[in-house]
Amino acid sequence: METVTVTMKNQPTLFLEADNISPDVFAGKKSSEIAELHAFEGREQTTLGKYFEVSGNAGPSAADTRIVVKGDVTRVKYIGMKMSAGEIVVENSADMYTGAWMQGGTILVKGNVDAFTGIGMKGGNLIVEGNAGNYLGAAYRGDWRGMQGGTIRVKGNAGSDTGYFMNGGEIIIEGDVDVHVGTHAEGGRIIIKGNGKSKIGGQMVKGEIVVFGTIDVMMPGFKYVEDVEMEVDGTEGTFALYHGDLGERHPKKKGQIIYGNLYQKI
Amino acid sequence: MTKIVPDVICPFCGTLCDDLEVEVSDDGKTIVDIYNACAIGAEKFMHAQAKDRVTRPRMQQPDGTYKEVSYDEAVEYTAQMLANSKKPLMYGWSSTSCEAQSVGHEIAEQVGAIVDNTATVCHGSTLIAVQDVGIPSCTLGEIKNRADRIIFWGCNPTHAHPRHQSRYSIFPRGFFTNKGHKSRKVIVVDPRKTDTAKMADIHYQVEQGRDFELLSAFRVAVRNEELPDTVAGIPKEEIYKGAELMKSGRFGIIFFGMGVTQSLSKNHNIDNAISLTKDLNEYTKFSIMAMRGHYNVTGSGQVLGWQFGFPYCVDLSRGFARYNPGETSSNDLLRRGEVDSIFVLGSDPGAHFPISSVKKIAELPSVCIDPHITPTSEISKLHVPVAFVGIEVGGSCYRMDNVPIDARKVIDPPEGVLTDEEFLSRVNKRVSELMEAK
Amino acid sequence: MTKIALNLITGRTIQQGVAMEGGKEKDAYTKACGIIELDLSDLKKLGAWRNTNVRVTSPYGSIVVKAVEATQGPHPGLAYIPMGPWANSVTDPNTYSTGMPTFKGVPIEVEVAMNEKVLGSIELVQKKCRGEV
Amino acid sequence: MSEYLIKNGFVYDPVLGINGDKTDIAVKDGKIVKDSELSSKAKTIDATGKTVMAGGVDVHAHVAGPKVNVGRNYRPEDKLFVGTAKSGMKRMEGGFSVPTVFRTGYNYARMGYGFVMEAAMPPLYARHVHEEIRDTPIIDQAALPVFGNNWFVMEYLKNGEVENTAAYIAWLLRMTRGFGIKNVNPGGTEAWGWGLNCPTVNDPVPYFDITPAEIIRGLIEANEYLGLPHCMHVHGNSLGEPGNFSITLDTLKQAEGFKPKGSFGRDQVLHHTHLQFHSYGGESYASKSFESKSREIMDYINSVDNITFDMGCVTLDETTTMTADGPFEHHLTELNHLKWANVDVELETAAGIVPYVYSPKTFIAGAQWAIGLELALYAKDLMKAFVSTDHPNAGPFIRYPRVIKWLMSRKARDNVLDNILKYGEKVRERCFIGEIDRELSLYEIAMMTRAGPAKALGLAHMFGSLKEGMDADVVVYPFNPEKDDDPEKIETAFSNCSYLVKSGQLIINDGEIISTGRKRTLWVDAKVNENAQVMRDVEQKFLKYYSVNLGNYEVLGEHFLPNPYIIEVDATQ
Repeated sequence: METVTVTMKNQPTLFLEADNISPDVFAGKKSSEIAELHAFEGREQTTLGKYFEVSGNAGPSAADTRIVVKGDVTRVKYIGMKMSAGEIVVENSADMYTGAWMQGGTILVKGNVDAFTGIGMKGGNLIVEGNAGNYLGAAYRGDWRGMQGGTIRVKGNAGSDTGYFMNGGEIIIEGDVDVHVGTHAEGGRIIIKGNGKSKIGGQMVKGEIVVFGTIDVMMPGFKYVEDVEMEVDGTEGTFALYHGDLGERHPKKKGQIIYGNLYQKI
Repeated sequence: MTKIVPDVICPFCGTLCDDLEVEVSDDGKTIVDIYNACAIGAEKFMHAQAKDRVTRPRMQQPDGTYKEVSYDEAVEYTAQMLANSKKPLMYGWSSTSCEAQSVGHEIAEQVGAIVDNTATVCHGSTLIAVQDVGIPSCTLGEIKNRADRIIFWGCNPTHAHPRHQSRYSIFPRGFFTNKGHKSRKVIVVDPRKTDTAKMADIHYQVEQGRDFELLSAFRVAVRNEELPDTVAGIPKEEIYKGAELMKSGRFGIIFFGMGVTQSLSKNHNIDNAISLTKDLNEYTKFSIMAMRGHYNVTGSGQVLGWQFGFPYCVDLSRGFARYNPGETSSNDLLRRGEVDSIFVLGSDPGAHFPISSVKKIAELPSVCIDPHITPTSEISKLHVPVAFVGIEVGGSCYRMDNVPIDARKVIDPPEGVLTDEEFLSRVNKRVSELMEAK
Repeated sequence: MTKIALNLITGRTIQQGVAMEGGKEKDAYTKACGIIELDLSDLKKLGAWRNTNVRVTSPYGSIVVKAVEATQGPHPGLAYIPMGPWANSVTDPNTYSTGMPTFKGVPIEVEVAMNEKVLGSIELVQKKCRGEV
Repeated sequence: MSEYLIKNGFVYDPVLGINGDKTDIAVKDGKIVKDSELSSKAKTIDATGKTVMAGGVDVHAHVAGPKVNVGRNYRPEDKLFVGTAKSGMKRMEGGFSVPTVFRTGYNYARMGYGFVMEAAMPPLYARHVHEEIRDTPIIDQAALPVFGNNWFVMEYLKNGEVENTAAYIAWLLRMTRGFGIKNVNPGGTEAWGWGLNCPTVNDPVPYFDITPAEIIRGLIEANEYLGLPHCMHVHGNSLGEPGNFSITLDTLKQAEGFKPKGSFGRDQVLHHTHLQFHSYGGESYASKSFESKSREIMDYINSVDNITFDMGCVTLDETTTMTADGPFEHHLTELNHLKWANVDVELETAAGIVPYVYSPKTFIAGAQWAIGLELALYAKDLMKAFVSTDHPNAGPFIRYPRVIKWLMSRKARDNVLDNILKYGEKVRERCFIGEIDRELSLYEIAMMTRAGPAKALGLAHMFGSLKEGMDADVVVYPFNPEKDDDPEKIETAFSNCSYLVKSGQLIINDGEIISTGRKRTLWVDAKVNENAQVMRDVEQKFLKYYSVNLGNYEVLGEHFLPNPYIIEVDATQ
């Protein structure tokens, strides 16, 4: 696997749109060609090279291309957008849309990410060692097809609207979350190892939400069913299972109504 | 001798009353009286007459005072500011005509601006919800003619849309509702016992910020599922009772406002209210409608829609239209420092944005187009007074139910004062020259 | 000095609408919007007479307005400031990435500020922007 | 004004009976003229090895107005990654299934179209429709106001008052700057005001106590009383329902005994739109029950001379459905659970909008695709059968060239059945598509996309042919009928014309849009005798039941119709 290192040298005065920082785009290019790739600051179309020091050449394909992003990229959006394979390591914090519409490969962010990280995600692995913003692994506005597959793991906390319109895949938050988790979910699994707030699982049709910590207000549409023993992300425990959202439509399977499952650790 | 101008449109709120009669002096220069308008509408017409009205552009001086400048200088400053910005924000658009909005959009396209309207602090969350779950709705006349269940959720028309209840919702006698008020049941959901709530058959004094839970509870009740004993401070018996009242009607309508769009859960509140409306259509006929604020905020969303495909928060910076409230919304842009200049037309963010955003506006190159003196005009680098749309110039406007009505010109603007459209057209021309040169 | 904690909501009133259209630079606008509507029980808790100036403080700012008795109550624990620059000196700018600030449901503390002045809208916003208040 | 000589192309013009002969077309002052009338200033457009036709005419598409704009505004995901930048005088373009007005105009021009009929205008929203039409570049447009659920119409027709109905229609056409009579789910949409429907032509409308059949016949009668350019344009009851073909036959039979009146040269008194959605057999959408009834429907249409139709061909795309058939859209959202928008319009109509995915992985989408094509392929006279996708309902209009490919090539159809559809074999079983060898010619395509619709709309004196004196709408497609045999070439050629002359102006030059032309809005001003009763009824209804003042109803002013083209009709005799 070949490694390309892009290091921030000139900060944008506004924000930088760098959707070209992706193994799929870098693949088969030399560092000089990569520096010539487009980047956008407001209406100005410039090049990655204007902002980043680029060293190393990409591999022949996305799969054998590794990108290391160095320096302060808190004002850089769309890192790893639509990537299908390969690897990106962001040494510090990144801005919005990191790994948006990601299809495969791995992104590791050692700092924090802002809103809309991993929206419309179809596959791959997205790891955030710090905190994540709002709409993590959510759907783009208006789309009923939210996160379809892949895994997102956040070691810190996440904001509101995690897993909005989630259809598949898995989101693990090791810290706490803000309001609205798995709203409109129709599949997939969300694990909150810390505390939840309120509005958890509202309008949920199908799928799973597991909360290890507290829920300050339970949605009225969730009904306690039973206690279950299970192993969640390496932790064994007893969980109270709730079915919901009773106010929402639910599909039937072999005469059985399928509900959303909300588990809370006892 | 004075003359009466009939069928005048009121350029205040989204109710867009079109039955005003304005008495003007026979020289057609002054408004003598207004009939049929609410207190706010009447005041708007009268203020257009104010003797102390600003009639020439004013430029902010280093010491913070303002100095009168010519419209030519104003056009030049505005065009230069927009052409020299990487990412200007063009905000407002809700108190002007669709024709003026169109010219503004041409400018925005040339300079790669973000076009956002006052929905961003009003019914933006509604627009997001509609994009997620749609909206079963109707025109206001349908309510007058058919509705026997009226729900006001987080809105207070008695204060914000004063003629709404008499013209469309509670009182009018329609084709199938010839008993007027008697043929209707009214429910109000509000954390305060508002003057609207005082007219209701049932008032749910919901715990503030728990509308999402209460809406979910109604959906549970409509499906005859189990509820906890109380939700959002309301006993479950009351909730089941309300659900039955909704289902038992022939035609129901939910009107909602800032109480739900601006409280915790925002778009989710509306989303759930729309979902409740959809559920109720399994049992009877039900509609839902946003109580839109500015008289033409709806029009701005329509024109943006047919020209770019999004109703607000439209980002043109990359050369094609993009949209995502949370990123391309005025307050997030200002908070994050994503824009390098701001152009405001027909709105007052200085008064109606959180102060942290207002401070950002004051730091940026800024232009404020407004007939009034406002907090925005007094922190902007340039204030350009213009004619009042709907009083001194006509143009297309859209009511809260998206019905287009053509606003009328009643009197002439003060000598030499330009209309929005005239000023914008001159800026557009100048911007084209500047962009060509680049 | 008693301080009471309340939940603040902001919004329209007909007086706010009329005064706004009459001119935001005028005193009538300050009279209509430079106020906080408090439930009678909360006025008692605060130990304030009707129509005394109070200082309202939230995590996002602070403002002096005149305390009046709520006309659309009772709503103990809830405070109301008509939409405008006074309210927006303390409202919560958090949009939860929806674009919409949280204008309703802001935790505030209210204390009597007998000798402090309620500023007019223009002066208020200009001074806030210059960091003078 | 400029002059052009379009030289040496293969010309297809059913009106002139030119079938691929190499002919030169001369254009001067916006009209088609004799070559001899051209001056030396005339520019030559070399069409050698290319196909030349009159500008296309679209009889039915939802391209402007309130429900179209709901479709745009509530589907940001329909615009994701498909925007294109502004360039020169070209504005930004956006949207796939519901494009912005700019993309709408440009894409029709790229396909060589010169006229498009907006298929459903809610009268109360007429201004909105006209504002969008105004902003749609290049193409001429008109709009059909909806009448089939209008309170005035139902009350007059219940009492058999055809003359009053006609007078009201004439008045409303003037108020809304409308073109003709659209009739959507007659009676059913008013019933939807109470959450109900009229599934068959014999179900009385709640309260109004009149049947859809009576509304259809009454509107045909009123239309011919006025002698309007176009005929009564109907979307029948029970659209999209399995087994609805018999209801469709009942609808079509309402035209029996009626003959066209007036001076616009059309032969039909009833146009049935998006017929595909109305030609279903069986009791459910399951492949064991659902079946094509295209043959029964076409046997009837082929046997009469006063009916035309458009296909409503399914294109197997993700799209946005929108119709004044309110109850249908509610039914659809119950099936696919996707976001539902609805607008009921006081005294007049309603509309619903729901996204829909015609997935090639489902049997039903494949069957719908087949039925649309079968209707055209079974048509004896292609001057009665028109290409449409009921844009955007069965698919976006940018797929017309693909539909044309399917009509012209059995190979292309078999490719869909064998390689694109998951249940191609089932579709062959339940439909007729697999048995049909017919491949339409360019001459027949010219009938279905130009000559036919122009005649049916009463616009044969302006559009649809290259006859001398016609409006100079001429398109040159990069398709060589002698050499090109790959069906894919048909689709690419008809998607991107080489040249388009619109009303005598060069709009597309060598595949590039170079001008936005001077688009016109057509409307019909029908003069009728004074009718005091109708005017009194109008005043009463506005006073009591409308939410706007009568004085604010009429679409007035240049800002709505900057360039109107008025077709006058005298019905005073």
